[in-house]
Amino acid sequence: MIEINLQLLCFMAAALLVVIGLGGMLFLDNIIKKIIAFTLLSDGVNLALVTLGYVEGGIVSILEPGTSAGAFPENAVLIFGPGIVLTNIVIGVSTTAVLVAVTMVLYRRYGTLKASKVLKGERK
Amino acid sequence: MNESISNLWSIPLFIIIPILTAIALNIMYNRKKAISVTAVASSFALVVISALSPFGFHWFTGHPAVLPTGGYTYRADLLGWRLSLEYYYGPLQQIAIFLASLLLLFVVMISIKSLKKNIGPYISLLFLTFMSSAIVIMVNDFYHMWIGVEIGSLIVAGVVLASGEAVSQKAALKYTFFSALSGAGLAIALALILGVTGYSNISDAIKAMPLSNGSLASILYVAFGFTVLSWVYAGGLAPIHPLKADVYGASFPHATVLLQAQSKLMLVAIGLLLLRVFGTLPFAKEVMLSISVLTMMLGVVMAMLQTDFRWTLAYLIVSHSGLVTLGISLGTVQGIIGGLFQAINDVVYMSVLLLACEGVYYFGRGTSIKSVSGIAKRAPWLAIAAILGAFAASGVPPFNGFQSEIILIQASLNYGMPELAIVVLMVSVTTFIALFKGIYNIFLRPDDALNNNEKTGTPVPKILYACLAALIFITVLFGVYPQLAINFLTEAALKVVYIPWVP
Amino acid sequence: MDSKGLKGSRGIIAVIALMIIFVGVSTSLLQLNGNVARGISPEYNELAPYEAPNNLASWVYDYRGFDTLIETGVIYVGALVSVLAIGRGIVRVKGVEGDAPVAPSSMEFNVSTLNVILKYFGVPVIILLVAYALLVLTGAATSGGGGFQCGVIFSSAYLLGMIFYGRKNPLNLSKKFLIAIGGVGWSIYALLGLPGYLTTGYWQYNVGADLWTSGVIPGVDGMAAVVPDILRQLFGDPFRLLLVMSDGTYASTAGIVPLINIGEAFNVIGAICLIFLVFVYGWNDEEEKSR
Amino acid sequence: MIELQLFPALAGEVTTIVIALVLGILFGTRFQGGMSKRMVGMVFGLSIIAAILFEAPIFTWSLIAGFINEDFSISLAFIAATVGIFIGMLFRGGHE
Repeated sequence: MIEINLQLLCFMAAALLVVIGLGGMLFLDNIIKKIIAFTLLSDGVNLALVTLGYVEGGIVSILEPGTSAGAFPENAVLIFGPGIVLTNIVIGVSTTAVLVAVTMVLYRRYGTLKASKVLKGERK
Repeated sequence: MNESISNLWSIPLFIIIPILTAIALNIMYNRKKAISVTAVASSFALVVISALSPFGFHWFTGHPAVLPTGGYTYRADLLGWRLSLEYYYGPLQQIAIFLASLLLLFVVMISIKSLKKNIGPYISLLFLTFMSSAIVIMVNDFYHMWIGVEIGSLIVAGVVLASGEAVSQKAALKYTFFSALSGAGLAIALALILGVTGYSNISDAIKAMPLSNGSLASILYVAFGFTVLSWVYAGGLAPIHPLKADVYGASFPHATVLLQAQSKLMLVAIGLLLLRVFGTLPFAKEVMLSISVLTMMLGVVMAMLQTDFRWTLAYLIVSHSGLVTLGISLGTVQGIIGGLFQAINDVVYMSVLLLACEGVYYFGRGTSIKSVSGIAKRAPWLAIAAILGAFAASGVPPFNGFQSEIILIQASLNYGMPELAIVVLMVSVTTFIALFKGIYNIFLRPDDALNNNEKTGTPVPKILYACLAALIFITVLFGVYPQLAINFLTEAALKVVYIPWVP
Repeated sequence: MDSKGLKGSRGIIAVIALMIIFVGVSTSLLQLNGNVARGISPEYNELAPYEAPNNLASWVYDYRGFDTLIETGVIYVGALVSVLAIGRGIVRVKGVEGDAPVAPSSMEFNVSTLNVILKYFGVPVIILLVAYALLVLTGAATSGGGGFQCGVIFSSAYLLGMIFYGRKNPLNLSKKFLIAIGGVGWSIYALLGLPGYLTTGYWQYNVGADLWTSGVIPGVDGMAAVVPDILRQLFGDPFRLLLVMSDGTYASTAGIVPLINIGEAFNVIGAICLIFLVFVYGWNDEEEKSR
Repeated sequence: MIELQLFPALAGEVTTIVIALVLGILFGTRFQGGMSKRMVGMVFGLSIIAAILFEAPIFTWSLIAGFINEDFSISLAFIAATVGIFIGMLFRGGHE
């Protein structure tokens, strides 16, 4: 029997977000909705990465006055997850900016946000 | 071997010089003289550095490796867990980066000559394209490779967008959407591998991978799937080949030279990673092989159907990516050598064809076989270059394409799959047909409009001919003395097959 | 592919494919639950008392500082490319006619409808937000802050000014200034690697903290070069803090980490404010020239 | 802690305040439009309240860094940034 704990719940939520985002990106027609779905996907990945650093009964990886420096390495959260999340946030921001910029230009050209029409080049 | 154990001086310069140049060019914006001096000087410096540099490792930020027994070491040849990011510059990296920087130099010179004002941001993107390919080919770290692939795809979108035409904006939109998707997939793969092993350095992760643990194998399968997704994306392989072909076709032909070089290097880097990390999984090689075969077939068929020479070349580049991945996914030493050699040759002869296409573009009537014809009369050298490039691409003996395809055919026969050899042959024959359909119509077919004596477009710059001559020289050189390149590639192939934890 | 397109066989295939992906991702994450390998992470925590108290800042800007350099590049490239899409730096081949470029267009926030109280409080809020951004920047090494966060807070202050006051934004940043500050920020970050490269040979070696040649950590084999004292003092001493822990007191220093953060902050301010500015007001080369 | 409180033990406690001031001046010169004295006073008052809420950074022990005791400390970097912005606005002076 699988024990229900915080890490498990977070992992499940992450998987759900990833799949919702993936489905939205592939099957929604409105480009802006696709972009929103991408942010969901990216947040799902972020949640999975953060949860990766989870340590049972752990502490945040900032030294506090008066605590023990010797016990810190074992207690602090794993550092890869939170570090990589920073990168993923930045990548998400930049990709979203580029997508929105191209969408704006294409909207001015064709006057529609429907991916099926924009990519075929039909006018409204 | 003059390989330094650690701390090679040249590696940071391959990344830092393009970054600083790109920043400077972006700020200069429309000061053409300053831009051309800076850009040519720094790309020339990159060529020189890559030619002169010895081989070795560089540990960025200078943190050592942790020995399993405790204590720290700076020796890369000892078993230890790296605290810092590791880059490796070896024979494969040297030949790849040398070629990429040479192409960067050519492309920068051509684009300065042929483009109108405000070229700063565009040329800075070209430098960043080089940077991303250098990152991906040198890095030995999952985390950093992911960043390299991501920044690379954003840069590609920028290079495509720079022409400001509707077709390139659409291509960029589609490409960026898929880059978002595959980037997220690669991040999930990274998360899974980090969860299983706890190391982001590829060598360390392979050492720490608990292969005997059956329950973790399924995690590796999912990670493999997502990594293959990003491989397919980075190289424009089979299911999404129209996407990458659109990108190649919609950018300026001279920019496509760099884009295809970047994408070939990504293919090689991620392909070798797949072999090193997941090569022992059952079905891994079969999945990779079937993707390559599908890519080759679909690519050449689509190339035959195109009426625009740019798009013919775009689909041919995609289908020849299949040749590269075929060699890599065979997983034998001979196959990997063939794949890597094919990647290098491909970059060179496709550059010849693309630059010839660029020359046609300057006549101002597009590159469609319906709208332009009779170029051979006005620019005979261009026609000769295109024909020589076409011979190289379709594997005719004195050129380099022949040498790598023969290795690939032998490798697939030795592997026990003669079907693959037939596919390779079919690809080269169809390439010939597709290319000569375009070349005949554009260069050789008599031109009706010539009588009107219309003067559109711009004269083909002399520097383009110089670059074409240099590239054709390389194709012949590698065609006559293939050992020049193969000696460089053998070591990389041996390491991947026999000692996968060494970069 | 409208929502209609999801009906029928195509929709069933799509749903099945998504289900397979969900099962794959969730089962593999489920197996990781509780068995995440610690790997190299504790080693980084081991070194925490010698560097910045915020170990994540040390990880992001020192141990894996070069990854973050490229990551900073991602946001720079994001701004460069999205502004290029709008119109800055679109190139044409001489003598070749292409598609007509999209006409630059400019929007404006409807500022007349905002009520007086909001307008009156706008300037103080923007000043306080900028000050907060600077506080977050200076707290990079000691608390959960840093250059990226500073840049984002700053640019939200800028966006607030744009929404409240339109073109009469009290925080008046020109496009040229933003492009310059973005580039300067990224090059500060890139060039901070130079002192370490020239003295020890490793790019971005943290010359201020100098963990490995100063004898702070015993048992290192192979590092020959020694960072000159003057360099160590220049980069290290201004950021030295006394870490009073229950098992000892460490005079630690973050070295170049806070300086890198300033570069990162400049870069992010330049990039994100430029994105806001160009998305709202468009890019017009003629207009830029006349300034 | 008392002996640490009079003088900053190490320079790191002061540097943050200096950086905040300098960057505040840099960005202050980018502000346009004048401000009344009442407004300046109000912003300054608000910044003091905010500084009390943010507290001094951890591992700073001296009065100069804003550390008064374990329960009550002020973030002088925040106040320095606000002051810096005001100074920068003075430099900008008559423009617009």
